[in-house]
Amino acid sequence: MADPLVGLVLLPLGWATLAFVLGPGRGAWAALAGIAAQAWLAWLLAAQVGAGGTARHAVGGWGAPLGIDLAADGLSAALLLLTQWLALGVALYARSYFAAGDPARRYFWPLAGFLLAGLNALFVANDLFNLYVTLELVGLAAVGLVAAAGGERQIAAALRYLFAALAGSGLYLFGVALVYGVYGTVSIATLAPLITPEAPRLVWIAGGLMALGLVVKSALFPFHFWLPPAHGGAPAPVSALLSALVVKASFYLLLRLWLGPFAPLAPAAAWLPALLGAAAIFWGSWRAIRAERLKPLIAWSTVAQLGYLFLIFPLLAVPAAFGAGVMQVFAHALAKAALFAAAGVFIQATGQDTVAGLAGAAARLPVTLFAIGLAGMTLAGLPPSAGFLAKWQLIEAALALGHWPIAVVALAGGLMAAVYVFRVLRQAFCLAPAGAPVAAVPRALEWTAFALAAASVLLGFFGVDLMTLIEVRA
Amino acid sequence: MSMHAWLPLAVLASSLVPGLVIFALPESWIGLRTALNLLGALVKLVLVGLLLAGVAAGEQYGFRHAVLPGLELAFKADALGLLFISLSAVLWLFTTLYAIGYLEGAPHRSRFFGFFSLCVTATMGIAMAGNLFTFFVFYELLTLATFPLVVHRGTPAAMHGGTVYLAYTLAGGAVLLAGIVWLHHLVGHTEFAHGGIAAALGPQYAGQLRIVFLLLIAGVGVKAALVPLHGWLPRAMVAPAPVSALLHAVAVVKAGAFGIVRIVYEVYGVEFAQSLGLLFPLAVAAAVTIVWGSLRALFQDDLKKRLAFSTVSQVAYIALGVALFGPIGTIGGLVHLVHQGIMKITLFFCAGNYAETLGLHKVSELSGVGRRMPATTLAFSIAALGMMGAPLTAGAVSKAWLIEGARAAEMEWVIGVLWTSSLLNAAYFLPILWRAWFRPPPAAWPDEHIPARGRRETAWLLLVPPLVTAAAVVVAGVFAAADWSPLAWAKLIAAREYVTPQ
Amino acid sequence: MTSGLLFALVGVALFALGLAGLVLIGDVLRRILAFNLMGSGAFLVLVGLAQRNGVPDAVPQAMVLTGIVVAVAATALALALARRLDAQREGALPEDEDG
Amino acid sequence: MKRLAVFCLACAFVVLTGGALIELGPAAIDLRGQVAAQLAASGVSHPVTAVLLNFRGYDTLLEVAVLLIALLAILAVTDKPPAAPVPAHPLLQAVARGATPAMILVAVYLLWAGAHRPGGAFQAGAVLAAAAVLLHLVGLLPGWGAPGLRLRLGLTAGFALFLALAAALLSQGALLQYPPAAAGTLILVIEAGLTVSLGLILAGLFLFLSRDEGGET
Repeated sequence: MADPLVGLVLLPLGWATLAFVLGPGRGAWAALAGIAAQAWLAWLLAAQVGAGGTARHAVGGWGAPLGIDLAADGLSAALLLLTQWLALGVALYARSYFAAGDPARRYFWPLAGFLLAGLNALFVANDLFNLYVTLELVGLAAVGLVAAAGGERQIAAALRYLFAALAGSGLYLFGVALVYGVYGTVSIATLAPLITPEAPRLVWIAGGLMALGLVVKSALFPFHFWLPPAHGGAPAPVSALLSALVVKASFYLLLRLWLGPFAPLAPAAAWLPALLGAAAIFWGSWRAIRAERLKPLIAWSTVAQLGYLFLIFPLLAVPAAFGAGVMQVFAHALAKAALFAAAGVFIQATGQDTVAGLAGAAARLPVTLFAIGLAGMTLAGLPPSAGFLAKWQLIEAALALGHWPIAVVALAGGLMAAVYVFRVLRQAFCLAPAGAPVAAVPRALEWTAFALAAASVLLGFFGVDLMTLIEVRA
Repeated sequence: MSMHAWLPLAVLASSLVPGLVIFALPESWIGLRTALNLLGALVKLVLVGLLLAGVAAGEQYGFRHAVLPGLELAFKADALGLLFISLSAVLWLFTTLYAIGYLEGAPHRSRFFGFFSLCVTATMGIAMAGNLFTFFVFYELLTLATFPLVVHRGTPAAMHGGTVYLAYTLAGGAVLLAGIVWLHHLVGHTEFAHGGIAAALGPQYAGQLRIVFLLLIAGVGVKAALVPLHGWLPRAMVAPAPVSALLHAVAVVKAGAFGIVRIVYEVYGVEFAQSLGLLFPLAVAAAVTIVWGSLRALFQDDLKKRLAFSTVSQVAYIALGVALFGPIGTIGGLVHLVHQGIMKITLFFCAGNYAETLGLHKVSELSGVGRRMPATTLAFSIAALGMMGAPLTAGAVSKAWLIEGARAAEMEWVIGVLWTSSLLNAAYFLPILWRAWFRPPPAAWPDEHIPARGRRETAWLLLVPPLVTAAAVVVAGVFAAADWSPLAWAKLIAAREYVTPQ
Repeated sequence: MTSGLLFALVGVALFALGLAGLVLIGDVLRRILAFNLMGSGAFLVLVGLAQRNGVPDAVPQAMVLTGIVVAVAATALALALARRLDAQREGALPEDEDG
Repeated sequence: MKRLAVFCLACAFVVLTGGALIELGPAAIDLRGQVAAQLAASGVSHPVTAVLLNFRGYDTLLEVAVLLIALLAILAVTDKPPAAPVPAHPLLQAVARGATPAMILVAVYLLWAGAHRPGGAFQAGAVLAAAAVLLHLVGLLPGWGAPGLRLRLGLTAGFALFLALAAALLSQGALLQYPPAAAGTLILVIEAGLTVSLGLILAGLFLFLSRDEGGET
């Protein structure tokens, strides 16, 4: 595959199709081989972008605005890297996770493949309408993966998720329609110089609608209602993919548009997402602290952690804020995938997922427990994790602009995260009820969870590399 | 990488690597685990010895790694850091020996020793931190590594103590972080440097710098157990005795006190701190802590709780020494960092011996224990006398320098505080000694695990560590004037690093 | 006013109607219809606004074709989920053929 | 209360957006000229088809993937065997039988017409699917169970062909960069493949769903 940019989209489309043709439940090897190749391509692309600046590809050779351009700057390359490597971990996990007769396994591989294709296509897209198609690709695949578990709870959650996703993409599409009407193009690169603070009122409306749609898809408070049942109810590998990557995709797009073509309009609304983000941190953390079952706890934690991403919007005048956002995306993605993977281990071992029920199993699954501990460090923003670097940059940016309430929110949110994380961890030290049955769990499950969690902490030592990469801007 | 870079890293690795390996070991591999523990402790001692020799000769050791643009993990082994490192490395060895004996046959020992090693690693990181950022990283790691040790027993009381511990330390960490980022924002970096870094800012920043100082001291004050931030320390007493030793002498409260030293001397600079009027409030806080801790200790019947409140009081001596403007007070505070460590660890070892051997937990149960366990009680007595500041002990040396320092700084009221504290110390220690030596023993001990065999009053691994540290209390007191004494090293630090010729 | 602009205005109204329906209505089938109304509104705006000067523009027309297919896919999935949910909720009860 | 609020918001939105629409000036960029200019090089003479399969063919590729995802998701949530067909009135069956060849013919015409007038693969596929649905409704075509290998191949063939060609065209320098001379043929090949697969997929969206009907009771 000559051009990694294109390869990252075509490969998952290819192996997803192959996995479907091979038949229900088959195709794990095709998927693993494909994702491994994608991981390599993402690495190549990151190196290429780091050395030579933004990578571009004009599909069909036409070039924007007639054709569709693909482009990957540092941010895209970083997220592609994260997506492929995280997917590799989750795929290894999933291969061992699903039992032979599990209905959720039948179409897991093709759906996961299309999901990855959608994510990759989204990260390289540079065209508002093409982005709409990729949003739908991601959204429908995610809904399919949730629904595939097949229980009544999951189907209901999937339906709720679907409506939220459709409302979100509908709002986005309407905004795109208005933008095309005003400017006659949907190419981001072409639009960027055209949109000015004096833009017609319609452009403001369009920007607002698109932002609203993306916010709904990112589950920002108060649009988070769909997330906990969907992420908390899906099988563990699916929850991991959704919480780690899917919600980040719409955030990425929002950030890209905010910093890109809509930058001249953006400052007007910068405090709104931040306020909602703060509310998300408090409400999500509170619900996580109160949750009785493990997976809903983790899902509510996602609601809270997404809040941090939106705190950066009033601070984007300082480079550290952009860095904080990207670092938080990485930290949360890795940590959350690890947590859902670890939760899956406990569910398989004990057949239930109450927090209190961990007491018996935790001492017998030390690797998984460590995974939760390390991932928890990241979520609570404790050093030396990547989550800590994100928090550091966020607070620094807040102080640099004198917006200290944001710093207070970040610190308080970290403490609340520590409360729900240690609520889980302390179970491991409680005296175990004698003779609670603990089923054997494939070691691959435990170790992939651990590897993801360890990555979320170790990334804290490589912040410079990530920051250097994302400095490459279009 | 030159030796000057890898030596600090090797000091970290000498406990980190054994710790990580120990986690992976099956519970039953006692031999290998013990060997790893001791090997790590001994290697660390050798490495620390190399560092000591090098630093005494004026060598510079350091290592830096950027984690974000403009933000570096920085390690340096300077004289001040080495004071703390040496204390921790030596006491780690004895605590490990003691813990091996103490936990014989107990469950979850791999987990225990794994976190134990991580805890020491974090302490080494705190001691060698070259800037506040690095200090904070290891300060929080220390919290995380000690939590599993505090709740090790898994009883509801242990869980409660651990939860309170976490609540205090994590909240303190958040406050500390706020202060550090603020400082980083103002100054652009957080390096520890002779004479401080904050003085470079103009006078218009004085107000902000005062708030930052408050945040920083409140943050480290939680671990240093400054009143009113001390609430976790007595509750953490539910932990096993080696952990208490670690909390009180080797790592946690010391980390807090050490943080105060670094912040006052190397972040603000003592002269600048004085000019901002920050030292007097610190001295008051320390004085209040000293008196309050001693008063509370008087009324505790639980032996470990009494010792815990004693720690609250004694660690504040270090902060007090720092707050006394002038080299003599500095020396008194710094040397107490070491002296308090060896005295308090002895006391906790002995308290653990009483509990493990005879099931004695309360002061009121100790009648006649001196006859059943004379060696342990002797060690306890020496350390207790040291705490009171009795002549020929380490405690006397610290107190003498602190009193001199107060006089030099013209803060006579501090002398009153110190004398009050000594009297209170006597009031809560002497009854214990009297009871142990002169009251008749009960007909049967509450819960005798380890029967006396000949002259061996308890297991060897429990007995040797307190005897050695008790001996050290005397040696440090008698030979305070020697070249190799903690006092000499404290003078070296004061002479080399802080005090501008006056 | 050109017909294109009229289309766009109607599209705005349809979109608002659909969105309000999606927010307010609880019944699944009607929500699916509301979503389709929203989509139709967006398509009308896309095509209508682009040809407000009276000359048709092929690019938005092609986009709308793509959008319609996506909407078909989403609608089918929503219907499938709704049916499945109904079947599960009603358990053994026989289902009305007309759904 | 909520109803009133939403109603007011919706009205305000319509007024605001409508007002902004009316006062809008001409667009900054007009792609009509570019489309017309490049039409000759696109391989087809109908501008919509040129946009759909050439200029913005990448969108179309992804859009077929969206359809496949919906199909996969439907397959993943339905696990009952297909319901037995319920035969309709013989007259209806006869009409449906008669209509089917005509519909296939219409589909082929639409496919061919797409190159120069309204039509194309999607329209053709939709007609094919309609024929299948019609046959199913009159009881001549049973609902589909879990798809066998042949059906799976049929469902994906069009997409796979499109994907393979898109990738192969990378040799021309870019994804989906048709050599102008062969563009017309290649587009027709892609559209033919898509017609079959889209017909099957769209029919599948209906026929796989039919499994959930309460027919077996």
